[in-house]
Amino acid sequence: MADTLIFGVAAFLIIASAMMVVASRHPIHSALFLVLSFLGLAVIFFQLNAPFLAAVQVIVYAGAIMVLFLFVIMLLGEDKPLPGESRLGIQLPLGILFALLLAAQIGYMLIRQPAGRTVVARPPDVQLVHAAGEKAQYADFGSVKALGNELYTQYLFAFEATSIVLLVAMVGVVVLAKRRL
Amino acid sequence: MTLDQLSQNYNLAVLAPELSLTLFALAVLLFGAFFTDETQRRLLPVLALLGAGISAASTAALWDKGRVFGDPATAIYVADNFALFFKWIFLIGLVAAILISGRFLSPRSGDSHVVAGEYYGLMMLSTVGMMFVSGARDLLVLFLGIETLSIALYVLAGFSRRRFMSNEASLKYFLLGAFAAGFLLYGIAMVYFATGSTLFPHIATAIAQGQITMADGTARAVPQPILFIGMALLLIGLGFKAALVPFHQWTPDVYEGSPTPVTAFMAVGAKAAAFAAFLHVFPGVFGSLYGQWLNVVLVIAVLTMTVGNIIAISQSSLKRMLAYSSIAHAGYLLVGVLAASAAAHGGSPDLEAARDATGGVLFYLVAYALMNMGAFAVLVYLENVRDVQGADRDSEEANIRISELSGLAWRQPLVAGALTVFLLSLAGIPPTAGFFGKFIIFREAVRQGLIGLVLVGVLNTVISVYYYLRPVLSMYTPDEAAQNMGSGDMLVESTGGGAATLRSVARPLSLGIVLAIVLCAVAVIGMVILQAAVFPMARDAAGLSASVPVTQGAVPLLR
Amino acid sequence: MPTSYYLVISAMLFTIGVLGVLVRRNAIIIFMCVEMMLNAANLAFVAAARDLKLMSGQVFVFFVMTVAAAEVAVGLAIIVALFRNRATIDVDEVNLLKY
Amino acid sequence: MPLYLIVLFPLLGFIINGLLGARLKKPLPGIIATAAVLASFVVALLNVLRLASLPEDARRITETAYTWMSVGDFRVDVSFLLDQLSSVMILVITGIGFLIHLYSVGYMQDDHNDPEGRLYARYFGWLNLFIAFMSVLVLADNYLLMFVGWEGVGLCSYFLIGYWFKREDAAEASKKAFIMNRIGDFAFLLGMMLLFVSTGTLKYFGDSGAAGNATQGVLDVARSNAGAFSAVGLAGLGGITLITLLLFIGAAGKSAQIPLYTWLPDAMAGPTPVSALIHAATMVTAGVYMCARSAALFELAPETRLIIIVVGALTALFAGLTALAHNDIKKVLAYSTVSQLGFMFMGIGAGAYIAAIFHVFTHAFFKACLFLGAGSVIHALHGEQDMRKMGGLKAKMKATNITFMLSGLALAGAAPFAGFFSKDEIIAGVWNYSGEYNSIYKIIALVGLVTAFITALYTGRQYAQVFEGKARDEHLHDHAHESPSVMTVPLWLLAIGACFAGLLGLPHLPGVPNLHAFTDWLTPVFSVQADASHAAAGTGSHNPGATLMLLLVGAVIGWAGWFMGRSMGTRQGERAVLPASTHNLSLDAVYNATFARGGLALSAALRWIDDNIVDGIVNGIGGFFGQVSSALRLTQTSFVRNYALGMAVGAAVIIALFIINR
Amino acid sequence: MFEIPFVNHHILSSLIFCPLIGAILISLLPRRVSREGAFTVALINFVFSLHLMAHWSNAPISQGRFRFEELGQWLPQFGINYHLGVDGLSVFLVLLTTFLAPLVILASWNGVVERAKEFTILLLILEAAAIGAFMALDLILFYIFFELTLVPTYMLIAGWGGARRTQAAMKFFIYTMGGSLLMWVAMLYLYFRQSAATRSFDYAPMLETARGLDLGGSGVATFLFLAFAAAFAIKAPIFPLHTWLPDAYTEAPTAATVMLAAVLSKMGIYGFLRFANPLFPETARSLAPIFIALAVVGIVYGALVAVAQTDIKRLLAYSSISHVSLIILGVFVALLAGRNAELARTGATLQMVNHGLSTGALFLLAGWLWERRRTLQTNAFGGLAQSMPLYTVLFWVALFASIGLPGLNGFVGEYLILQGAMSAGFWYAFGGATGVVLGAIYMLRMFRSAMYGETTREENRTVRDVNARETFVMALILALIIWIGVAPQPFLGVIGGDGTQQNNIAQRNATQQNATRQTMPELAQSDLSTQ
Repeated sequence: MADTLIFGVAAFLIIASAMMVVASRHPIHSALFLVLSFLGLAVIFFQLNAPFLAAVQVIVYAGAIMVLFLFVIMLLGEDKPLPGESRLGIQLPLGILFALLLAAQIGYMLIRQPAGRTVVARPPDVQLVHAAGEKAQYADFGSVKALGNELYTQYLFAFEATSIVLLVAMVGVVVLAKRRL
Repeated sequence: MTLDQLSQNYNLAVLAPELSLTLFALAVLLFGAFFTDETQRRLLPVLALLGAGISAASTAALWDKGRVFGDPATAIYVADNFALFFKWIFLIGLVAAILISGRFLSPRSGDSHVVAGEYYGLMMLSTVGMMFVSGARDLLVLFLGIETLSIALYVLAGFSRRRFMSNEASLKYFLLGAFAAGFLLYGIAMVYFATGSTLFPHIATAIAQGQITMADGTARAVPQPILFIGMALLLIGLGFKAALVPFHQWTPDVYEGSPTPVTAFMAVGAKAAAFAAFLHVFPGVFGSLYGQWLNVVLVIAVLTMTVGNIIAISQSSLKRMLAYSSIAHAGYLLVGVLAASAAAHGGSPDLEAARDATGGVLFYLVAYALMNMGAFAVLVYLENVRDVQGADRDSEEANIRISELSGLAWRQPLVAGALTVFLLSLAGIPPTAGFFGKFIIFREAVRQGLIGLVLVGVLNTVISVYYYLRPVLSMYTPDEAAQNMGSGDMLVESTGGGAATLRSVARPLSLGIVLAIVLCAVAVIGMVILQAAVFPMARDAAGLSASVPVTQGAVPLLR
Repeated sequence: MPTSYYLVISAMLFTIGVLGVLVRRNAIIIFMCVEMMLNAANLAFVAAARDLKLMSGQVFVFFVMTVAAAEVAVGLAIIVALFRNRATIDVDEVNLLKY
Repeated sequence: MPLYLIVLFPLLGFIINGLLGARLKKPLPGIIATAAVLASFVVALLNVLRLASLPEDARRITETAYTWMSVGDFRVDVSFLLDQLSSVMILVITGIGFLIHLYSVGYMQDDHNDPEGRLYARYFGWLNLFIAFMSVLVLADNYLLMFVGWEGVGLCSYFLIGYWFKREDAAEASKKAFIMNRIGDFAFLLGMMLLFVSTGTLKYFGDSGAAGNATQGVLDVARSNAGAFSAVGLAGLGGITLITLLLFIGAAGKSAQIPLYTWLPDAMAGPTPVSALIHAATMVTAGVYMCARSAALFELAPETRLIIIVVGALTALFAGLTALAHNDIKKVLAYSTVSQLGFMFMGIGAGAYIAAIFHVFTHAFFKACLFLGAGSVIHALHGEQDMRKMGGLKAKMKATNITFMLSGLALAGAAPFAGFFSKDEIIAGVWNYSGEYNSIYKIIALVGLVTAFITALYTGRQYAQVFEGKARDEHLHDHAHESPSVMTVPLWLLAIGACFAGLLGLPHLPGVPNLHAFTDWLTPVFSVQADASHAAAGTGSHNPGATLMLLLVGAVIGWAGWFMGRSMGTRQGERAVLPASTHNLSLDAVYNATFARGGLALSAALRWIDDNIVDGIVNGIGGFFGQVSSALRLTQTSFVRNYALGMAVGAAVIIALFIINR
Repeated sequence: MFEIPFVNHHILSSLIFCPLIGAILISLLPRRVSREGAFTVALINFVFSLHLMAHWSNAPISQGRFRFEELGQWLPQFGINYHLGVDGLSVFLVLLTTFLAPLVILASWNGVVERAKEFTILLLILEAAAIGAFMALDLILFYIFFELTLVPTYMLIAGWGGARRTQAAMKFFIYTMGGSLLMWVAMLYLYFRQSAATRSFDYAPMLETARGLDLGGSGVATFLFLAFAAAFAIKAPIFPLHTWLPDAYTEAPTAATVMLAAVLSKMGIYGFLRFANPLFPETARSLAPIFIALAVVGIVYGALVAVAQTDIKRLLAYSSISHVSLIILGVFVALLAGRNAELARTGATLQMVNHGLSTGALFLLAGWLWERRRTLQTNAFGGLAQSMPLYTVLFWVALFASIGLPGLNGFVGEYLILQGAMSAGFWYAFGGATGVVLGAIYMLRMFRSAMYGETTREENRTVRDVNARETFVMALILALIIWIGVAPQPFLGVIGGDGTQQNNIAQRNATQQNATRQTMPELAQSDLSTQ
């Protein structure tokens, strides 16, 4: 019950703030609503046995990234609504229409999926398809240990590759934003 | 797991191409910080080329070894021939882009500092990202690779920071790229939810079997609707990168706005990477669902070819025209992809045909890389000419218009001749590389009975001839003023003014551009003979797949 | 809670993100909406991970966050660079390249 | 003496004159050319003598030079055949040709259209080439080779009519002549090809050869296996009728019969000796020769012959009337030629082939003589051709006057000059015709008589107008002079022919002296295939009473017409007998209005269609893509949100497709 | 002749590569000798080509009835061979090309002085490509050469053409390429109809496959045939696909026009004779009446439109349409002519050469006139015969050859074609022969207004007559014209000797096929009553 309540509140928070992000005229408001939405997500993550991710969500996303957003907004002095932001012409109805259509399509497909877990007999020749195979421990699912275990074995390469992404970002930001090179 | 095991499983030699390139990129970045401008300009390209060379050599060393990084059953990164072949293509793009970038990086008024280190470094790191895509065996790596290459390209597109167009290109590319990445990621999430894995072979197996087994021993059906959503969103995400219609609209703007060497790099490398990803995902992972996505991709292929070619007709800027042309080429490549898929997963799977077709796509990418790079190299050369003449390269009118080529052939016969070769090759006229590329792709499509698609492709080729030949016509148009100048050979300085046409030539040529143009031209024409070596390799690359396990019913090709 | 609830939330978040991209002209807000889309995907991953009892989903989210951070940095730098030149972050005013 | 020398000598003359002529001084080219033709004549004469020495049933000399074309069953050799028929023709061609060459040497000496004499050698070159082609025409042993000569003489005619190319009329006339000839050739070609399809050969006669491999020629097939032609019938037209009709159209083109005659009067724009040689004596009679050669075929096609005789009679009549309406000395002669050719075709139509050929023979003499005489007059009057400005030349140009008068009488059919016999024989042949449709033939014969009278009328008028009476243009008259002897000698020789050639073929009538050499000579050629009645018609002895009757009527008509004409000529002087509106029977105007104008209009219309519709569609397709392109590029609005919307729409559509496709 | 080991044993390759290597050499030589160099190269190639004739009778004949055959692997993985060979059908086209190439270089000596280097290089490439197309016995190889000819031609038009060259070059290229791409798809399809083990684009297996489809009554054969026909019909061209031609011929520089009209248009006809018709004999036969009808329309239409032209080159261009249509007529009546099929086929083959010579000569003459007066409008001339007597004579011969005067080459081919047509049906021959009359009309009209009449313009009075070089060029062509006209048998012998046997197989097969269905006497095949 508590679960449901938490879910309900968090979900409402996520969706409502997300809508406000889109609807707010002020960029600052949008950013703040986005933070709110991300916080809601963190709650949901927690509920979904992902405490580490929940923490990261709060610290990195809602914290660092959104602060960066706010910082840039203030830096540029664009903390007012754009003049003529609402002048979109046909784009607005079309945008709403197709966004709804997309939502409807995805929703339709989600609803069409078999509800819950259908347990089927395990055919003899079927092999385990888990990425981590037997290494995944059902018991400590969601723990930081389990995450770390996956990260540094199965996903070691990806972890290393991330360094390149970050390096690129670093260099790129310097190139683009440094006033004098 | 001990460290020994780790080092056994995770053999860094497999990553030699990526590592060497990364190391050199770091070196380039560091040198850029420490050396003087002049030294940088001379040293860095050499260093970058050296890195590319070592990377290519290590790629060659890995050829046919079929090594993987990690436990062969679950490794998320492999160095099979498919990946290695793509690495070569990326390296072609990288090398050519480095060669033609020389003048772009030369100091200009207002800049106190040369940013060559960052420029080459980003290009090399972007190439590493492409390599990740080609070697990916997991959607995660695929995603990371795409993001790596894209983020680097976002920056490169905006590298002419003073130029409005460059800013604009960068912003558009970034916003739309991130938007597309959202689709891609959501698609991956859906696929993950449906199949329980992001590892290609596992996804393929799950789809083939229609169910997945959980860790607790129970099994669950693969929810088809969610899988399909995932597939559709993946198609959108990858389609954006490959510039398929209707996800192509960023292409002309970004290509036109970016600095020309970057555009060249983007058009070759990013496109090849996108097709590597596409080949991984559609004929590969989703191969057994071929019947379901066939028609959609077919429509996209037709649209891509047609829209790209038709809009290209009315372009007046050479660069923008080449941008549309690259859209059209994506369409042709898609024909090859479809042929490959049909061969591998059609009514009667035919391994050989599938290899031929995939090899055809790879071969086409090589040809495309060469001819497109060549064309862009000439374009860069022409821009340099104008630059030398003192035109403001940051101005918004900096793009070369097709009409400005008028009479070029009589002043610069070799440059004009080279551009002619590249354009003819892009149009697919024998006996150029482009022709052989088209030949194989259409041939395989015919083999798979996709006659209608081939006819559309042929019709499009005819349309494309119009805009490819327009610059040729312009170049070979006798220009009275030019005739008075007498012969103008490529390296001879000649006088003459006039801002309207590109007349005066005061050594805008660097060794790099000459090399790029000559090598590309030789390769494009030499494909008559070279293809005897290249195509079998491409075919090997398609066939020698390291990892996808055999599942019932589907032919485990194309990874 | 059934996984599908989370998925529905995630889908809603995703489409709101899409909508935001479509109907806003402020580059930063558009970018925020893109972040929203990424977060929707993250939610789906986490939900799926729980459903499957597999850590790989969570690992994926971890990587996505990293990439998102990098992307945000570069993206904002691009916006800043643009603003310096053009003094606008209205994407409709960024319209030199067309046709 | 091999036959091909006949062709070779003038050809050689042509080559010499063509290559070196420009460097040779007057009159050397003329002399070379004349000599070449003389050599030809000698060779021809020798060969004819050789032929005559052969037994009557084997009078055929064949010589094969080389294989021209051979593909599968189709084989055509360059080979020559000299038999009685071709011997007559070749002698006329080379003989009269020689005289005209000779005459030309004098005539072209001072050419006021070409004062520097740059074209002089060219003239003789063409003339020689003409002789060569004409010889090929008559000596050919197959239709295709005949066609070579046929077109070749047309070509030379084109060159020679247009010899003074600076003159607009000459330029136009040469073009017209060639094109109208081509229309006839077109039909000839088709007929010839049908012959090959039905008989498998184009040779006239097969080789008797060694036993077993004897082959049949076209004419052999016609005689032995008439059914072979039925294979090529067309829309109710029998094969043989179709073939002969086509051949006749070909002949009509060459021999200026209705409706293809209008080129001949225009062709008078060429130098007068050319008119004499080509447009009177030889080339225009090629059609008659061809029909006579194909007699075996025509014998099988009475319908065609009916058409021929009607066309021939109409041509003869109307051309004769037109001659009355003209004042140009050469035009009158030209129409007279057309008219006489009509007579010849009447002979063909009636199956009186020998008579027709006989008329060709005599006509060659007197018409050539008339033309040359006219040329002499024109020469004397410095190019004046209008008879209304002539008159009274009798005294000044004695030789010309006499020869003109003699040959005029021959043309008029005044007994006992040559024309009388030949013309009468034709009329008799027509009258005596006893096959199908013979009532029509009787009417035709009467028409022939009327025409004969008209002939005499305009001839007499012309003579009188030119030579008698008083000079109408003193200035011209004062400067008139007799031509040099190089011109008058040929006139005399021809006039002698005009007087006495008829004696070679007197009618086979009781009481007539036994001078039938011509008919006897030719009879074997035609008698082989023709049944007795036609053979008789050919020799004119079928119905002695009627023939005699006609002979007498003809004699009367000839003389009467001559004198009436003379009185007209002297009396009227300034005026033509018939109004000028009857020129050409206005056929020229009709052609101009229909074919020429219509053709040009059609052509212009088609050009418009080609530029705007056929090509317009092609350009339209290109333009369409251009339009689409211009429209589609507008989708690149440069607005990020638009692009994003595009992607969203694409996404929605793709997902929808996946949903549907699932 | 002489002994050069490689050339003697690879004479066909030498013919292709001699001009190519020459082109490369010339690009390295200084500009001032490029014309001389190109002429030398072309001349050497011509001498090489004479080797074909000199050794014709004792040349080895392969199973496919081809001589001097060369077979090498080129792209085995695609089933593409480097397979060359000549037979009676192609040998004279090769010779025509090698013969005309040095002559057009010589003829353009003064016409193209600027950028002569590029000009001659392109001409040599064009020569090589054209020769290659005529000798290729691998379908893809043929296709490659076929397409390759477009490029130099395009650039010649673009670089040295007249005022409207842009449009002309573009239309020419796109139109032609459009057709040939369809053919290409058909080739690919045929390839995959072969059994997987022995797939090849080589002539013989493709022939077998296509025949199999065709005689098997497969409906797809019609589409395949039409795809091939599209390429060739555009190239030839056949009405109504001709509209690129007047523009291209008119706007191209003289040398390119000559090559286009004399050589390249033959590629289309050659394509029918070598590929389209033998590959699909049944389909070709059943569609022959349509093609004949189009050919007849083309003959009449081309001629009538020519009458209305005021530009000499454009007139010649339309006359070319008319003449080529006649050859097309010959190609297709050959399928219906029964026992006289060979007549039409041989005639058509010879007529290709004839048309090449006479049209080439006419375009050269027109080009020289253009060089002198910078216009080709007939009304700008008049009385040229006066100031240019020698030119007039040369013009005469070319003109009468073109309108098929017996004794000149045009007649021989025309007659054989028409005779064949007559065997197939009266109206075929009738339609074909209309060109005889119409040809005379437009040619003589043009000649009359340009050359005859009074000299009305002063500049025509002083116009220079042909010089020795021009006379020499023309004399060579005209000598050949007369030779073929007077004694065509050496040519016919080679063409008919074995050149057509290849096609005869097709004919025979088809006839057998026919014979099984309905036995009819030979004469009935030439039934005239129903056509």
